[in-house]
Amino acid sequence: MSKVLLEVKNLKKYFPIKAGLLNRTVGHVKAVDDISITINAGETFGLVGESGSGKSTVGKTILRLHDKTEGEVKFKGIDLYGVNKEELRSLRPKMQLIFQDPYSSLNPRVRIGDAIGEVMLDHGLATKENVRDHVLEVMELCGLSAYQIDRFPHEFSGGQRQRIGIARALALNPDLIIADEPVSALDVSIQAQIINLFQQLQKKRGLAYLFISHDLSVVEHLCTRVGVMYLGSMMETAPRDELFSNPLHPYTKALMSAIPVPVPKLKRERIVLKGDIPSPANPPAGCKFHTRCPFAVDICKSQKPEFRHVGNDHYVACHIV
Amino acid sequence: MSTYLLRRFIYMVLILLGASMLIFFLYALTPGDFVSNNMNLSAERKAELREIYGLSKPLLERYMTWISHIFQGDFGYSLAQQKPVLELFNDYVWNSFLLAIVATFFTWFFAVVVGVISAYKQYSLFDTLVMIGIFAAMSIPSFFIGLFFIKIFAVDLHLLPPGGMTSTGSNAVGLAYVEDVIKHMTLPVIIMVLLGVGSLTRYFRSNMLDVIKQDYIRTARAKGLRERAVLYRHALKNAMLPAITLVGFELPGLFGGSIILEKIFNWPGIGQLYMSSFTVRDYPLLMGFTMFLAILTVIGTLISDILYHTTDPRVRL
Amino acid sequence: MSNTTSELIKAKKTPQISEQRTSLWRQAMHDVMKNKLTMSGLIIVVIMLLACFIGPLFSPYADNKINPAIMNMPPDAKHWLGTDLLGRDVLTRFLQAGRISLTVGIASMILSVFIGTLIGIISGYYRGIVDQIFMRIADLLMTIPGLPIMFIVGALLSDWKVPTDYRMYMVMVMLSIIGWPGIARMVRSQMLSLREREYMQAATVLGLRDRRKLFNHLLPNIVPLLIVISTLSIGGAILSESALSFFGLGVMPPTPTWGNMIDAANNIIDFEQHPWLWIPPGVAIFVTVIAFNIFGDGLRDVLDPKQKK
Amino acid sequence: MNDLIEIKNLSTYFSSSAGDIKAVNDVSFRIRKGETVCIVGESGCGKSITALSIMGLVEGPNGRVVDGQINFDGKDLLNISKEQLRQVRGNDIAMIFQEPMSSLNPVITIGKQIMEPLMIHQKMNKKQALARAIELIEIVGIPRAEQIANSYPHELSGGMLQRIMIAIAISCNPKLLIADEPTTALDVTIQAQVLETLRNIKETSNMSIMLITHDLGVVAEMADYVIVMYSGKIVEEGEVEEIFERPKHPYTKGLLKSKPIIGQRQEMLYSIPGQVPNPLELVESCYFHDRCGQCMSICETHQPKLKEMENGHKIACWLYEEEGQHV
Amino acid sequence: APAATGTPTVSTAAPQGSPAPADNGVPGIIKATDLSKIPEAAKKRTDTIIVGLTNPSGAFTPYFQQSGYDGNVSSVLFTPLVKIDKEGLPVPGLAEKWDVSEDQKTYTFHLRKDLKFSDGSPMTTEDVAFTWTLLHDKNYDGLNEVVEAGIVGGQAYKEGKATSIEGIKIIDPLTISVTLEDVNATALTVLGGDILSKAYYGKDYIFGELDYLKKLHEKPVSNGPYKLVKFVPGQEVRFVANEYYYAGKPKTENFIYKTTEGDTWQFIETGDTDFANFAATTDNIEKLKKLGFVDMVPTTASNYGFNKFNLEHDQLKDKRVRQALTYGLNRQLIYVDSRQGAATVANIPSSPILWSYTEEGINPYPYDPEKAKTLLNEAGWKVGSDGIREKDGKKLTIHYLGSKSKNTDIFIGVARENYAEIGVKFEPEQFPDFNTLSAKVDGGDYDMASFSTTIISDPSQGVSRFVKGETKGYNNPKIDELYAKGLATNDVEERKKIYHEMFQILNDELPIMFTSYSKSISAYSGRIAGIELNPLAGLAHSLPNWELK
Ligand SMILES: Nc1ncnc2c1ncn2[C@@H]1O[C@H](COP(=O)(O)OP(=O)(O)OP(=O)(O)O)[C@@H](O)[C@H]1O
Ligand SMILES: Nc1ncnc2c1ncn2[C@@H]1O[C@H](COP(=O)(O)OP(=O)(O)OP(=O)(O)O)[C@@H](O)[C@H]1O
Ligand SMILES: [Mg+2]
Ligand SMILES: [Mg+2]
Repeated sequence: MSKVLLEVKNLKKYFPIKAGLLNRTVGHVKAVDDISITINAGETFGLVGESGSGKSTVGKTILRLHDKTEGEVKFKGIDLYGVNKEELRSLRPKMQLIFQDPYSSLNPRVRIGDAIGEVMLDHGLATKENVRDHVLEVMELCGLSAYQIDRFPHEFSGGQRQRIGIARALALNPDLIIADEPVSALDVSIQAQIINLFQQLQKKRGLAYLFISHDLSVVEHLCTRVGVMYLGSMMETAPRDELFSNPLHPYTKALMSAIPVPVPKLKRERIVLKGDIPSPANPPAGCKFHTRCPFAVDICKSQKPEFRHVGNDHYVACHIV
Repeated sequence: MSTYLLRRFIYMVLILLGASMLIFFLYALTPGDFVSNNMNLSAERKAELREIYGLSKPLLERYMTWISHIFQGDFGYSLAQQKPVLELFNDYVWNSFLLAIVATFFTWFFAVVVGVISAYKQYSLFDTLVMIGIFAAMSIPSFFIGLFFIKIFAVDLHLLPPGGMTSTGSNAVGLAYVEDVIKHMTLPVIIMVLLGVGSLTRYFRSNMLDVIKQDYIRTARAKGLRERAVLYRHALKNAMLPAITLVGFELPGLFGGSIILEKIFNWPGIGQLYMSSFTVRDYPLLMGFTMFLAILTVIGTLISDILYHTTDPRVRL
Repeated sequence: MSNTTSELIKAKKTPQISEQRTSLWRQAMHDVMKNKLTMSGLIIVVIMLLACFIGPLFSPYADNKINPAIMNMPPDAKHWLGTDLLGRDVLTRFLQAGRISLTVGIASMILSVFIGTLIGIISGYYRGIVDQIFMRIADLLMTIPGLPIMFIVGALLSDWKVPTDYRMYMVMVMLSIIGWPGIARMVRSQMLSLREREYMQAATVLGLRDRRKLFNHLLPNIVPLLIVISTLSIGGAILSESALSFFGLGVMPPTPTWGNMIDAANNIIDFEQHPWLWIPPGVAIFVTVIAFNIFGDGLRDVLDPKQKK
Repeated sequence: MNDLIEIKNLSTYFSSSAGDIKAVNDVSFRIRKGETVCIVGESGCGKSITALSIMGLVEGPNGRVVDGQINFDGKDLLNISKEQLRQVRGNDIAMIFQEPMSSLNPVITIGKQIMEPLMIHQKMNKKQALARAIELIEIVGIPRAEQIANSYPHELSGGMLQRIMIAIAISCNPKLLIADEPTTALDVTIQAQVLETLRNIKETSNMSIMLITHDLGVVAEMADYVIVMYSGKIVEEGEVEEIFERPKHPYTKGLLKSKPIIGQRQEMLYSIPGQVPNPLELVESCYFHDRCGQCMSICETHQPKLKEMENGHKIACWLYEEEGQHV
Repeated sequence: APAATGTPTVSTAAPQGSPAPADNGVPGIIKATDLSKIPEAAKKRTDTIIVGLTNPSGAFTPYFQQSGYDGNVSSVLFTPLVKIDKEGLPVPGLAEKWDVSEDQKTYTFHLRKDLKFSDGSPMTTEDVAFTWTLLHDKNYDGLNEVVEAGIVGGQAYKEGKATSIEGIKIIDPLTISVTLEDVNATALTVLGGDILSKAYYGKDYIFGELDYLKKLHEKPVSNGPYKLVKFVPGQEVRFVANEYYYAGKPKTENFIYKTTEGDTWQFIETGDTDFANFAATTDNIEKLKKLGFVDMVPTTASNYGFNKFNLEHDQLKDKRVRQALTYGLNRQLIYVDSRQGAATVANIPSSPILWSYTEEGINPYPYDPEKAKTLLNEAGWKVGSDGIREKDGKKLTIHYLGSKSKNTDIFIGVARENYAEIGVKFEPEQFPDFNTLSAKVDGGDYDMASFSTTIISDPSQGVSRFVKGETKGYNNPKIDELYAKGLATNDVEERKKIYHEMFQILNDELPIMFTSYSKSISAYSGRIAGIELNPLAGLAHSLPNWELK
């Protein structure tokens, strides 16, 4: 089961910064700056990083919701940027996206049964006659009740809406789901429900996930491989157990130590980073992390570290490792 | 920055060029011309006059002469008024401007005050009354309310003059003159304010409603600020911001005159002149004036943009 | 034990498979009923419509029949609102006028909302050059004072031999020419913001067809805006028609409209001596515009998702 | 007694067309001097409204405090004049909100916003206030203070803004600082910074903190005392170790179990089934009963009272009713 | 009289400055009943009279005006060589007397002695010659008819072939003669117009270049009863009495034209103006009576209203159809009753106040639908199934054009009913302004259109439109002949006969439908004495004698 499903190579996405009376481009936000990811079928790749590090942009650029600036995205061997609109549309069912915000990703004026059903109709996965049955089927799979089929999104709670989003994606029988922080808007008690659902579905359907999160503990629970992003660049990737037992990059270490642990009065040795995340429009030269890195040395300020393999399928971009 | 301005300028010129064509050809399409106005003229004399006025030349040629003159700042010579168009503007526009600027000032003033209070007291009796009042003001035909006011305040009560801008034959100067003009403009200004204040109040009210729901208003209260400071220091500033851009859009209105009200109140403004020129098809004046407004509109848009980019710290360059 | 299954069990306990489709509209209507002000607006509108469309049927005075014997009579038992300078029954004319004014208001609203919406949607959805062209046209139209445009349209339609009985339609056309740019802009900006909504991105990811995106996702979301614009612009159109009458560009006499009735009384003599000529249309315009505005305002509140939980 | 503030039977309702929402339903607790009290609970359980009720900031026309007492400094905050309350706000009790980005006025400079409470409550003049504002910016750990004072909120990052909010809040040396989810909108590394700032300030000034959060990790790190709320009511409270080591209420237990912890991976996460009840459809019962694995018949018909048990641990659950009676 | 431009049939305000004495059965002056009611504002003015006038443009040089309202201003500033009395007959103005040669082609004018312009400079025949010559400039774009009078050598001058006009001869500083190509009965009044100072207006004159005059329009050097003090655009024109006026300085020191728009009730009521004209409706008269402080003089305007037929349309070529349309229309209701008597029905192209008016042998075309039906039947128009008459498969439709006014509203209201009764389909169309209407008429796209003439001071002006194809589709050699005859003599009695004959023909043939003579009522403050109204000459006629009591 190690068939490559998604292959992202050297992906870059720069957003122009417009300003002034004429909306002139005055610079670029390097939201994604040279990222490579490989996901095998049935695998879960966790992408962590702080706000603004470009996680969502990676997801959206893979799905061609934005145009890329550079790089290559191959899904099942097909270059997604090499196909035309209609071909892309026909590829879409196999790769789906689940959004962070369950409130804004559902159209408030479309009944959920219709929302789930229309995608099947548009891709010829159901006919007008049997679409309702199909919808009920996926709803059931996602833990939604049949009697809710004709309700509007506002009649659901956040957790239920996230289920609807998942059901809508599942209705297309995808191979890959890109989940963009699907649980961070939810309460703890509901988070667990959704995470469990993700796991169950993976078992049943053999799905692969690109699971985007800023919460390392969730990623540890769910993913087989993890990548850590900072300011648009990948800092470290490794298989889960490797990463959590042996984090190499100072940023990864800081992230891990910053997570508050629900054990009172536990005196941990903690790395509190100084300063703020720099703007991606104007990232520091050299290693992007050097401005906050407690271990930074001179070379970090001038030279960009290479993304190296350090054994055990563990890659890291740091001069001092 | 200078390339910005250059591009912006080019864009303005293009829009104006488009507007000039539209204006010219619209008027060219309008049935009748200055000469056809006079029934007593024989056909030959009409042809002769058309020749003198250049009305017989091909459309395109006429347009080219007209626009090239405009570029040189020459808006032409009014046929009916026998005066250069710009001179006429100078005679009339300022009167319209006076009326408009005063009315606009009061309109904004009342709109802000009433809008703020009624937003603050949303759903209160005051708010409901304001809403009804606003709609009421919005639903009266202006010519009618004009007549009504003249009848009541000028003819019956003798409180205010029935029309005009100064007392006829008056030689008043200085303060007495100002007083005279103020008296004469009171009624038209009241009506203009009445007609305009409604939509603006609604606008401010809804801006204000949005703003007072914002978190930073709660923060201001949590700091222990007085309610008045919260409203006028913290809320109003934010509520005004989107309105600031409207200022630019008011520009053409300030100089455009009000056809109906000027007519009813005998106000010596450009709107009246425009109307009377229209009926005799005094094209140089009509096109010149319309072009003048188009230029003001474009400048107004520019001002709006600049204001938008300078008043709100969030969008500053 | 996962909760998914436990919920499933609960679902099975529920007997009915599909409950009645709750309609957004029914909900909106329900909310409208509860708002007294909005409701009174609606009631007035309905009464106006009924009176004007059905009322004249009960009038004993035939359509615009002149009667030299009773010119300029004040209201009495036979003519409740008096007669005008040709001895026509003012009440009958007033109701017929309402029919025309309301029709003009509603129809020109529909027309301008239709054009404005169409152009707004096309501009906002496809953007690019189409958008540029439409918006520049709108800019231009907004740059140029409406009056010459109206004169020209009036003259052109006359040249094209549009029968004079259809002058009413001409007024509608003129009003919509003036009205659409504003509406198109509003719709366009709404479209632009809708485009960026996450659920539209979701629709793209789901690979929905363009047509479905447009008709099932975008349009329903601008409907509330359109309703508000519509009710507000009906009032505006009725007023504009009266302003057009002031310039003689309105509906042609003897066909009465509130606008031209009030305009006919636009002089001090009628004002002082024949108030029955102008009070009814004046009050009617006033009340109708208020009613439509209040109703539209209320509808906006009702349809605003922010107002709901 | 070293109680700083005592809240007794506080109830705050919102009226809606469908009926009253009991956002805060008969809640009582106290905060001692120098103590950090954490309130946890799911979204909508009434944490913020509790805080706003204390500040007198529950917004009309729908919301109102219907009952209770808030004793602070010998006064009942619910029974003093608006003007007196205003004197307390920002001076004796200060508050920080969840969204730093929207909690600061976008068109007023940072410096002015910090100066405002100083000028109102401390009667400082402009110059003094500005000097103090710059000092405060440094205290909360932001460099280039003078420059920051002249900038607008949008020019600062979320973490900095939240620290500015803290600076505003502590400007008048309040006795109580209410922090409503001060780090929820922030990244973990920034959260660590902000929490550290809070801790430092507390150590130096001995103020009490009422910290609202739904992150149990933050609670464990910051709290001396924990209050767990559910559907507008307190279901459990106690010293922080008590709550984390010996949680009693099924809901608290569930919360603690459902959060994945690094290094303690399970095959499946524990999850509390169902969802919070609709605040409009509450009936006399334990509000948690339909999500509770140990639900008894009494739970469906009667509401448990908050009862004190050993170690000052209080709990509202029928499971412990008998135990409680023994004490 | 001002060279007023064509005006639509009726305007709410009666034409400015054209009141006429009481006649025609209307009682004469109605005196004010209670002078104590004079508004305070008016009482305060002791040496100033204010009259309302629609906004003049500031072009106050006679002959160079485009707007009739400027004419009203210049008529106060300038006095013509020859004035016109109330019946349209010439009386001396600045010219003391004049002689006409045997062949009636040469006119010799004798100026009064010691005439002075307002700047004190003397006025001589040089000025007269200059004025006539100036009007022959090739670039003259004004509306005057001097050129049409046909002065010998005029055309040559205009074409640049001569440096002066042969027919104009200065005999001495007080005497000047002018010779015409043909006899022309109107020439005396046309030539006897206002005179411009050569020293002032002719200083920079070069043939073909008139632009310099434009700068002088607002600073006239004049010779009438009043001098210009100040023109405030859009507000007022102020005059002061001219001490050089030949008849002596006018009795009231100041005179002001106040700019007013249309109906001026409010200004009369508040005392802001002293004089105004209203349509002579009973409502208006009642209201004026109630005011109590105004004297009222009813007048009939010296013009006539008419409905132009499109004679190029087949159905209207038939005289019987035109007659039927006239019989079939209740003109009494439209023009008299519904206007509360503010007009009378017209049947010939001459106002009742002119010497040429007659009712002898004139068919009054009373409202008679039966007669109309008979005529239509005779003409072959038979009632079709839908009640509309048709002939050769064509329906009898009248496409009517009118300009926006209350009176057009009335017309349409009545005509629609009247014509339906006689089986004619009536399709009215209304236009926002006169210009659109006349453009439409020029285009020939109509059957019937409402107009009214400008002020007619000589009967020839009333009939000129029927001559030599001026009215498209109408050609009657008899009329052409009579017209020429009418102009070829200066004998009033003879002319009367000629015109009566013409009127009878036109009344029968109806190339246009005569509709109405409008009546107005002039109202002025009861404390002004000396007012004598002449509808043909405007206020200026008696203005020097106006006196405030
Ligand atoms: N459409 C866009 N236009 C311009 N800039 C954008 C756009 N989308 C994202 N960015 C910028 O790109 C950077 C990366 O954004 P992205 O949303 O990918 O971050 P993220 O890691 O998903 O953050 P978060 O955790 O807050 O969701 C940010 O600085 C953001 O401002
Ligand atoms: N303005 C309001 N109008 C009506 N109901 C309100 C209002 N504000 C709050 N509520 C209700 O009061 C209850 C408690 O809200 P509160 O904001 O205190 O929750 P919270 O615990 O702070 O949640 P969160 O973690 O989401 O901030 C909720 O059910 C909410 O729906
Ligand atoms: Mg993101
Ligand atoms: Mg909260």
